[in-house]
Amino acid sequence: MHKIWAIFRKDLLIEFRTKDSLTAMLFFGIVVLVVFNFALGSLHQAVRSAVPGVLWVAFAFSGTLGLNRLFAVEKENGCLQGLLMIPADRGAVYLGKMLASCFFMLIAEAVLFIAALVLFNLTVRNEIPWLMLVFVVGTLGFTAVGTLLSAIAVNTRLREVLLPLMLFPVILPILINAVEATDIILNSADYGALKLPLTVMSAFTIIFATISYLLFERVLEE
Amino acid sequence: MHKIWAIFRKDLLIEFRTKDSLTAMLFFGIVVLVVFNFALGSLHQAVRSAVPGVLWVAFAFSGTLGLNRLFAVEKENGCLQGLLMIPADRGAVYLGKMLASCFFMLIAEAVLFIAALVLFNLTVRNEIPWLMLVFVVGTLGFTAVGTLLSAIAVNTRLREVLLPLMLFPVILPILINAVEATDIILNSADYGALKLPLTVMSAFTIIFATISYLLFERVLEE
Amino acid sequence: MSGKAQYRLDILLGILLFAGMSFALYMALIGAPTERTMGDLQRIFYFHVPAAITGLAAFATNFVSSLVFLLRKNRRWDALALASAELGILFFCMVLVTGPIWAKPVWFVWWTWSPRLTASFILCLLYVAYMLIRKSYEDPERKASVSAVFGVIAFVDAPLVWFSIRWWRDIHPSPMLETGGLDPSMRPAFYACLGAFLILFLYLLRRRFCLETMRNKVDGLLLRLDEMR
Amino acid sequence: MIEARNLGKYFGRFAALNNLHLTVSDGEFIALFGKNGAGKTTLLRILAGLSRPSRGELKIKPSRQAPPGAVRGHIGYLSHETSLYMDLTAVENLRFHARLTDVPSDDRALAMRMQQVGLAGRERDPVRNFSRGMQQRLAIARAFLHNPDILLLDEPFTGLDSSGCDFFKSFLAAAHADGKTCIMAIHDTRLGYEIAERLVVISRGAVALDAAKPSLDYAQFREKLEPLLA
Amino acid sequence: MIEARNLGKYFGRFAALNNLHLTVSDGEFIALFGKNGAGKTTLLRILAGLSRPSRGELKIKPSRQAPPGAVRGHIGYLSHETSLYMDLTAVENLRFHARLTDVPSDDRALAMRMQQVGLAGRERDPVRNFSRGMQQRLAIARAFLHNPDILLLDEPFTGLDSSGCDFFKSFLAAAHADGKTCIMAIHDTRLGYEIAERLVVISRGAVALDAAKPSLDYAQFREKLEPLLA
Ligand code: HEM
Ligand SMILES: Nc1ncnc2c1ncn2[C@@H]1O[C@H](COP(=O)(O)OP(=O)(O)OP(=O)(O)O)[C@@H](O)[C@H]1O
Ligand SMILES: Nc1ncnc2c1ncn2[C@@H]1O[C@H](COP(=O)(O)OP(=O)(O)OP(=O)(O)O)[C@@H](O)[C@H]1O
Ligand SMILES: [Mg+2]
Ligand SMILES: [Mg+2]
Repeated sequence: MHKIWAIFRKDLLIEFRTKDSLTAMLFFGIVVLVVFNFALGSLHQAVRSAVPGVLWVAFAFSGTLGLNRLFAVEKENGCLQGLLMIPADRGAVYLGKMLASCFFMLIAEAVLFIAALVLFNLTVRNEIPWLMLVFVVGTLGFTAVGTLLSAIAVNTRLREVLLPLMLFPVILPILINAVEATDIILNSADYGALKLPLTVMSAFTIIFATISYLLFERVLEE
Repeated sequence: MHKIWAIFRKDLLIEFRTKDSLTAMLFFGIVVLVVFNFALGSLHQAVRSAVPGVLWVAFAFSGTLGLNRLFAVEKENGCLQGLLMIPADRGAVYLGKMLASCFFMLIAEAVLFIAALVLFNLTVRNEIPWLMLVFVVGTLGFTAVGTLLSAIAVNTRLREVLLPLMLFPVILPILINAVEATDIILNSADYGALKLPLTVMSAFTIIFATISYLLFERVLEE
Repeated sequence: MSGKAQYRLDILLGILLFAGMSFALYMALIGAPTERTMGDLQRIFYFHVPAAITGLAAFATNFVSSLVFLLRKNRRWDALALASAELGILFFCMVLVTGPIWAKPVWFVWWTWSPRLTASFILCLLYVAYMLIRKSYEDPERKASVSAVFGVIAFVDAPLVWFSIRWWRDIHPSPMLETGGLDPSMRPAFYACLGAFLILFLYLLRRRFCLETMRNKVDGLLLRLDEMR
Repeated sequence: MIEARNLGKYFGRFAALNNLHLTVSDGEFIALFGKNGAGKTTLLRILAGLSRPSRGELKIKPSRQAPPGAVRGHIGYLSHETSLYMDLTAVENLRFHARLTDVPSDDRALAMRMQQVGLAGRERDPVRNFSRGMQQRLAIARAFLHNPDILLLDEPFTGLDSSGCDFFKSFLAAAHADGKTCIMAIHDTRLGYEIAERLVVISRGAVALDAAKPSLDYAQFREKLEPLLA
Repeated sequence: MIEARNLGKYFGRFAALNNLHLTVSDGEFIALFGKNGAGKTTLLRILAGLSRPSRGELKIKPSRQAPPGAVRGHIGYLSHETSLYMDLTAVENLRFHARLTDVPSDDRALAMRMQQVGLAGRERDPVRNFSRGMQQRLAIARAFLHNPDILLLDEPFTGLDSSGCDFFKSFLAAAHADGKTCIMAIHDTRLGYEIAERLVVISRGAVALDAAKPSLDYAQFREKLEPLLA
């Protein structure tokens, strides 16, 4: 348990030193938002209905970048090989890395969401706890499978390409439901309808997390 | 002269082996297009006028990625330091790298353009030579300054973030005029009006290329 | 199975395939009645839907063999996983080609991002990614286990393709087989085509599987040769 | 005890290891020789559990009783790469590794380690600014922080200055005296002969010579080694 | 001729070089000693023109007459890093470098080079698959492909097996006999003393000892060196 925590803290510390991943994540996320703002600027009535999709595209983008970064750090001096030699279940490495990427992604999401509020002229208040719930569940699902796939991608030559290529199709069910849920919250406020997408998201998250946790070891051994 | 060519060929060969940059460029470019297609899907009349902007955003995105890649390759084993020791004007390194990035970017642009035709349901015929002209001039300008800025970015810790952060503001005049020119070609077909944006683009390109060529040496020394 | 029995089985399957295909073609193009509103266009149905079902069956095969490989570590299961993934992509490409051909006259567009279509496209992409993973690992052992892991994960997404249609309104029609909407007069042709596609799948699967195991064998033999030197 | 039987490791059709047999009892000190590309690193990686042999069998039993799966905690591997995070400081790198291997990670214990490898005073410098030898020193501190029973060393003297070499020699001697098992790939014949007590030469991925030091004096060993390295 | 006067190199407030004076005539063979972090690599990088000194003056005149700016073509620098493209094959790496330095890049010439460094037969393997020593061999071939007048070497024996060391020693001897200037950072005192003809010790970024070999026998040298490395 404290090993998971140690890995998480180490990633935090590196990020604190370099500010690398988070800046990259925010930058690309904001570019996506701004570009949409440009494209949709003239069509005011359409904006609110497009926001959930745009938001999650920005999240997914920045999340992919973050995952890539988090494993690139491990690759530089063969650090991953150091991690693989620790006397503990390798699942701890998975959970530590997942926790770290989840944390970064949630921070990025918070900032991007605020940016979206400003850019698209939205106001939210009561929706916030619901949104948080959706963001957290979606992010857990995203990083659950994303961490496993990064570990696959990091060992290949095509590293930075392979990750999104694998991740986006896999993550689509979660992404679609997250968009749906966000749309319900922002545009219909019929919270009863949230049940279906949230259930689906949670189900996928749990399935993905379990499979990934179990299979992580297989992916890293050479 | 043949040294520029040698550097260009080397980058091509590496790309041919790994297919790294081009896949990444195409992937991210196509994601941008598809996302726009989603967002704009329901608003048919608006699409054609948005296409030039969308197109150049996709180009700029994938171009930035390509530039980053092309210099990351040089960083891996201290290869850049090997390049810096060649008995020739370091401007040759600049021109070789610029040529390579220009080449990759043009290929990516061709593919992305075709994808955009399909996705946005466009047809072009007579416009093609004009579009090619605009693409080539815009890309030259983009890579002229992009290569210099990548060389600056690659030596910093914030490498992958710094490049777009520096590049996008600098390149904006060229980008805006390129969008303008593309818009004229696709939507008004008043080729006379092309003169202004094309002149501006060419002027910027020439200025950027000259300055970058001259400053490149300074940027690389530690 | 001995080599000879294998060979016989291949011949048998080949004959079955030829007969089945001929019959299915006849049924689909001539035997089945012409649909009222869409006319002959509707005959695409007899290729479109069986291809989709066979493709899903191929991906399911991939899932099962990946799982078994992860448990048993036997390279034969990896070969089976590879063969079925390739065939799944092949059959889904058929869906993705026949679908738009049908869609253009019926919906007046080649493509829309409706859930069913998006899901089919994504499913295809998933297995393209699977092939990419296979390509980017050189070490055969690692390739096998990593791609098996991905095969398992990819198939978790597959149900989405089937169920997506119920969760969202979709331009793509409901699976009338389940709702019982298929006219009884069309059923024989449909089942004939489905059968033919499944035989085709089995036949190709066997051939591809044999090819892959033979490749593995040849690699092993070459290694032994190197060792002896 | 380490028992490798019939190990093979293939990269595509290239056999990096080929029918390699090696049995190591607890407390032995082995020097691995072999020319460039002989397969030393490949062997060490397999012993470290970082790479799976394509063929053959490998059994590792640590001397102390260990729960199954925790064998890894008894192995320390110093590889060609340093496994250091460039953006963390020296002491942060050590602290991280200490936490992962359940050894004391307080500042005093770590400062002592830094002192031991001659990096006292540079605790708060990021590893990126270290010279090559300083990185190697830190890598040594990291790799053996958790006091493993089995030490796998891949050219550990690389980049060390002479005081660094002296320190590391005495470190190895102490480990050996302490009953630890050491397997060390090394190119410097004299140094390897001096430190180790059993000499193993790898050639084309197999053991070509395996002798106890007492049975061979240095001149004899060189003579036997020569053809295997040519 | 190389003339460095009062060189200083600061990283932030840390002085890696500090008031360093060094004059090297054409054809000299210098071994640079110094403990880890003394500043050897920093000095070599400055001599190679890859790093600009924060203070002081540096003049390099190649022996052959050269157009200004082409001085670089007369310098060969073998650094800690290999400067090899991992995704290209061995021979492609060499060919690229040959093209850039205007030396024959035909297959025969390059195959000869590969043969020379003992990599014959591995021409078409990507460098990524090379073992550490094989990469070092290739790095040597690359660094001196263009037959430079001034050879700057940073721990060139790293990772080489004994036949590799022998080859490289004879390579250096031939270069020296050919009138080339060599400056080599090295930790192995005996080896450095054996090869070089002038011994320079760097300590805390400055020259602490600078002696011609004939003026000191090995024992004397060790004695003087000891306190400087402690
Ligand atoms: C898993 C993937 C797919 C399955 C299982 C599937 C299944 C079916 C079924 C059962 C029908 C018959 C429905 C009816 O006639 O009422 C049908 C019709 C059709 N499908 Fe698909 N399909 C798939 C993918 C696609 C794709 C990718 C396209 C591409 C555009 C497509 C285009 C069509 C069209 C145009 C029709 C006829 C619609 C109509 O009758 O109005 N399908 N499909
Ligand atoms: N990932 C790989 N892919 C292909 N070949 C490899 C790979 N790793 C190692 N090899 C090959 O295996 C052989 C053995 O490599 P290894 O690194 O074990 O050598 P080594 O004995 O450590 O050599 P050195 O003394 O140079 O470090 C080499 O010929 C190398 O080219
Ligand atoms: N980029 C840098 N930033 C900060 N400090 C640096 C940097 N590069 C080197 N140093 C410091 O300068 C000093 C000299 O480093 P240098 O690499 O020249 O040592 P060296 O003599 O080559 O040592 P070694 O024998 O270990 O290779 C070291 O203390 C190092 O920490
Ligand atoms: Mg090795
Ligand atoms: Mg150094």
